[in-house]
Amino acid sequence: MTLPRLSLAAALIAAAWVFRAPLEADPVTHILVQLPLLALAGALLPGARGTGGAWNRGGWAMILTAIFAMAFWMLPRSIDAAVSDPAVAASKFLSLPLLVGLPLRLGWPRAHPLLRGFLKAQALAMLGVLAFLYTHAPVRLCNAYLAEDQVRLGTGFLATALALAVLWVAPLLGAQGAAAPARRHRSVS
Amino acid sequence: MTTTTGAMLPEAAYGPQEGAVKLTMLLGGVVFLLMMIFGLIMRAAQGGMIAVDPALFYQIMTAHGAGMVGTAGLTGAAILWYFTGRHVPLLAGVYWAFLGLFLLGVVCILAAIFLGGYAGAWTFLYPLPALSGGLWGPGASVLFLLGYVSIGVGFLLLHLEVMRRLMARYGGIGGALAWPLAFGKGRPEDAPPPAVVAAMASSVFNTLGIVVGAAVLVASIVNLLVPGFAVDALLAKNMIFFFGHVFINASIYMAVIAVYEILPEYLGKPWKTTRIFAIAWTVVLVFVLAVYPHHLLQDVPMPGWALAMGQIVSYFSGIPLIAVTAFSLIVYLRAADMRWDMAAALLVLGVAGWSVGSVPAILDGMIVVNKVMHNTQWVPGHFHIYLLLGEVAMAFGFMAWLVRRPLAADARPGAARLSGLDHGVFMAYVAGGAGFVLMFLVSGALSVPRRWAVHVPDWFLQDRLATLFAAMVIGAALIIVLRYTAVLARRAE
Amino acid sequence: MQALAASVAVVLAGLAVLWQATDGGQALTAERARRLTALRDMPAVPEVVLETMTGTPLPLGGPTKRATLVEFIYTTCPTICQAAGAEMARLADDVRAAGLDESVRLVSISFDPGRDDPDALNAYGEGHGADGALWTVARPDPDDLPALLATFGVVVIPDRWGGFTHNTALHVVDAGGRLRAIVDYDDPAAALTALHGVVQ
Amino acid sequence: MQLTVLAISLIVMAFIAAQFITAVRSAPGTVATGAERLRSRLIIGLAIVGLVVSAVSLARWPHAVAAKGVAAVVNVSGGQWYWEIDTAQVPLGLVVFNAQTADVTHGFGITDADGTILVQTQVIPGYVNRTQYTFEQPGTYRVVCLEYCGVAHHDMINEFEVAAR
Repeated sequence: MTLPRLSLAAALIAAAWVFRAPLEADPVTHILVQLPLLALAGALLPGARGTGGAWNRGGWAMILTAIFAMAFWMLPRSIDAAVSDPAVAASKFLSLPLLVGLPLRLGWPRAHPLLRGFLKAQALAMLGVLAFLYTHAPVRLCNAYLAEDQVRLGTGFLATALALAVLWVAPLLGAQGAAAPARRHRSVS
Repeated sequence: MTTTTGAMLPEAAYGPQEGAVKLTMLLGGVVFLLMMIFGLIMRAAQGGMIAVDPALFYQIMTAHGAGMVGTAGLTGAAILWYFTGRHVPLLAGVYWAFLGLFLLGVVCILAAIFLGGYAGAWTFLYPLPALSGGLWGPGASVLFLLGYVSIGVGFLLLHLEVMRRLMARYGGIGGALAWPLAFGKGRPEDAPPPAVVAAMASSVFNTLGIVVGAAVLVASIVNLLVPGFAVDALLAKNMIFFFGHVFINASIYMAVIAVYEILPEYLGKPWKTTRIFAIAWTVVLVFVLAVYPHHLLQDVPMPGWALAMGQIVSYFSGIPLIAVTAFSLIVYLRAADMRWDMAAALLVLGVAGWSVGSVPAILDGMIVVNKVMHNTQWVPGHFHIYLLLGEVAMAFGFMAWLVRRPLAADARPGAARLSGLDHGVFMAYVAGGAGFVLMFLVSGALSVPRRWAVHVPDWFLQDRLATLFAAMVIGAALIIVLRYTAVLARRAE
Repeated sequence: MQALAASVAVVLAGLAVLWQATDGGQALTAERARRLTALRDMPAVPEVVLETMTGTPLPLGGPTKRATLVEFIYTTCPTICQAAGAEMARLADDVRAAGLDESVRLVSISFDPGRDDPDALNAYGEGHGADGALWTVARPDPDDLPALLATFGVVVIPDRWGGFTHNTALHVVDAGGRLRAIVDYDDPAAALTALHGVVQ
Repeated sequence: MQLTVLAISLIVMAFIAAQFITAVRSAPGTVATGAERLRSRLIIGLAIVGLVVSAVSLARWPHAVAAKGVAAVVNVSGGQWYWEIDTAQVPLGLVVFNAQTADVTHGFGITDADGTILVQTQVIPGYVNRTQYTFEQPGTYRVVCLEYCGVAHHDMINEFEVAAR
């Protein structure tokens, strides 16, 4: 169980590393492919002993960790540095798996369903805002990327928001309603 | 098996946070009154009866709009929460968070308007909040928008909790919307009660509205802080009106839950989820999301298909309302041996006002009519019908029901009618309300623009009559709210 | 309780990191950051010798007699550098009008020294009215270029049409050879103010 | 136009209100027979009326702006809080208006001398908002603002003359 997941995580990180030149050449693939790939690799890592402890009740600490790490990588400045500064590039390959993917894995299942729903709605609205920012910015936000790539990235954020919305809402539609009445009758009267 | 309909449950199957809801309705009632007084001040100022500086007029107008829309949403949400709580257990903390965030938002909005001078109307139409002509600074606009954000977050939490519980209980969104009955082989007796269908549909579209609203609010805030981030004005307007339209509609569609849940007590028979009812609510869900371009019929750069869709959906939105909710109520009323009290009367008025108000709304939703009626007083005319005589009537009806006298066990058939003070108050509310909205409609037909601080003497007659009618409504509303407060206070002792 | 403590700790640490990463909330972009660096750290410009449009050597960095206003260009640039050239011409007039022509020099440095030989530099300079005295156009030794760009924080990336895109700006270097300010290329007033600040 | 709309509106509103009033006042126990059939007819009837009205009212696109037979093109610019019209004399006949704004959204509305609104369009920033009107009467016409635009919104008034032929 652990070994295949570990190797898959390693493979993902390796892929993100090996193909970093083409991936980072375009901000769309850099931000919407490489970064999620690294976070996904982190989510596959096994949780250390004790992560189910009292300090992680409700998953708050872990989710907040991931939120702050994501906020850091949302700064255009961080993206520029990841391209130009090897030390920042290395920290990207470390922090996205360890400070975004892994904490989300450890926090999310413990989070209250309401918090999860709220974060999902928040993520959609936030992606919408990012889409606006990157399509409407009066200046280049990243020195490493062209203005028209910036606009494409904004459109990419919007597409991601729509895709996530469908991904998250579609399973909820499921009119398993036909099966539900039995449960309903039992609990209503 | 005949009594499984939720609407017939005499008392709550779960604890619907009655205290919190009663507090909300008290708050809502008081704010409604205050905002009505703002309305009266504006009509009196337009009629030349009092002098109000235009800057103050437009601040009052902004407060009146934001306050009325917010309070309609607040009371609608309280009704939604109360009756959803009959069918599924709800987390009390969520409601308190909702209420707290709402009040925080109210404080921000009031401070932005009356301390910061913000008077960009409740619609914060881009780029007006940023270009005030020197009347208010970007800080006031940002504070106003942050107030909206706070309220939006509260609503989001509330709807998420409602949807989550309903999905778990009734089998997903589709189950709670009675899709098996609407589009499949589901049997009516297996379908969720009407309140659940309405709660699910209104929660779904209000959540979508709020997510879009959050995006345009943040974009507007960014533009205020960093003016270089210019927004496409037409896109912003689309997003704002999608959000605003969905939000105000949701308040009515949530409030009507009170009709589905309370009136059966008076009618003596349950309000059933039928196939047509289930279909109607799914249609409503789609239409509420699709119809918003009818607010942009004069925005000629819009694609023609969107405007045509706005006009057509605007008309067809009336069908679920008229042919399902209103029609069913009329059929129920004809068959029923009603014992009337304030609650029943106001709830029926709510459906009637809503239905009647859809007529001038649909007419204004036609591009040819809109061309000469848009942004005249016809517009506040039609929406005051289905808000003042619709949503607010339902909210007041719900309040009256919360503090109702126990239904007499030996009520004689057909004997219990509204009497004495009740009758007077109700009639004053209806007559005052009808006269008030009629003045708007007449002024609209006479080309009186809406949102003008200063009117010419030709328009004074309607303005002054409207002021009179507004005073009547306020008197009636005052008694309704005072009686509600008095009973609450007495019971609390 | 433990969960609350852990969450508070995460929030505090997170805020500290973000505070650090944005220079106290002042710089969200690399462009803003390099401008802050110039104002705060005053980095020393590498001591290199440029070759000007007239073929004469021009030392940059280290102590000089005059403060230097530097912009980066490439002469085959179709759009923004032409606009920047026009702005630079206007700025040269402003400098003269302000009586700073004895204490300030303007240098347009090519980051494409391979293609921009003295002939190309000369053509560009004459095209825009660079006189070679107050305002000259120059190129660095290709080996010096990376250090030069790194110090100024200039990032040059190829665009889709065989040219380059770079963060165009005006860079003020004082007579001591330190980078003191970076302002928008189309904001000569800010450049003049910055020059006034370093020549006193 | 406006008064016809008002009349239609009031008649239908009164009809719906009457349905509620009679239902409320009806003798208890009036069992509605064939209510569902009536409901189906109501839905079908409303749908047919809707389709006909939609088709008739949209067949000629209400926002169409003519390319031929235009007597004049007038450029109008709105700002906080003024209207600028590029001509004081407008000819009789079909006139196309290009409305633009210098700042926020305004509402470009034309009224006749009696103050009756003849035509209007929103003036969205960043767009040329085109509308047309056929003037059949010479005289003074007013331009008003119909979209709230700040503290002097109601003072944004200008005039133009439609000249006799």
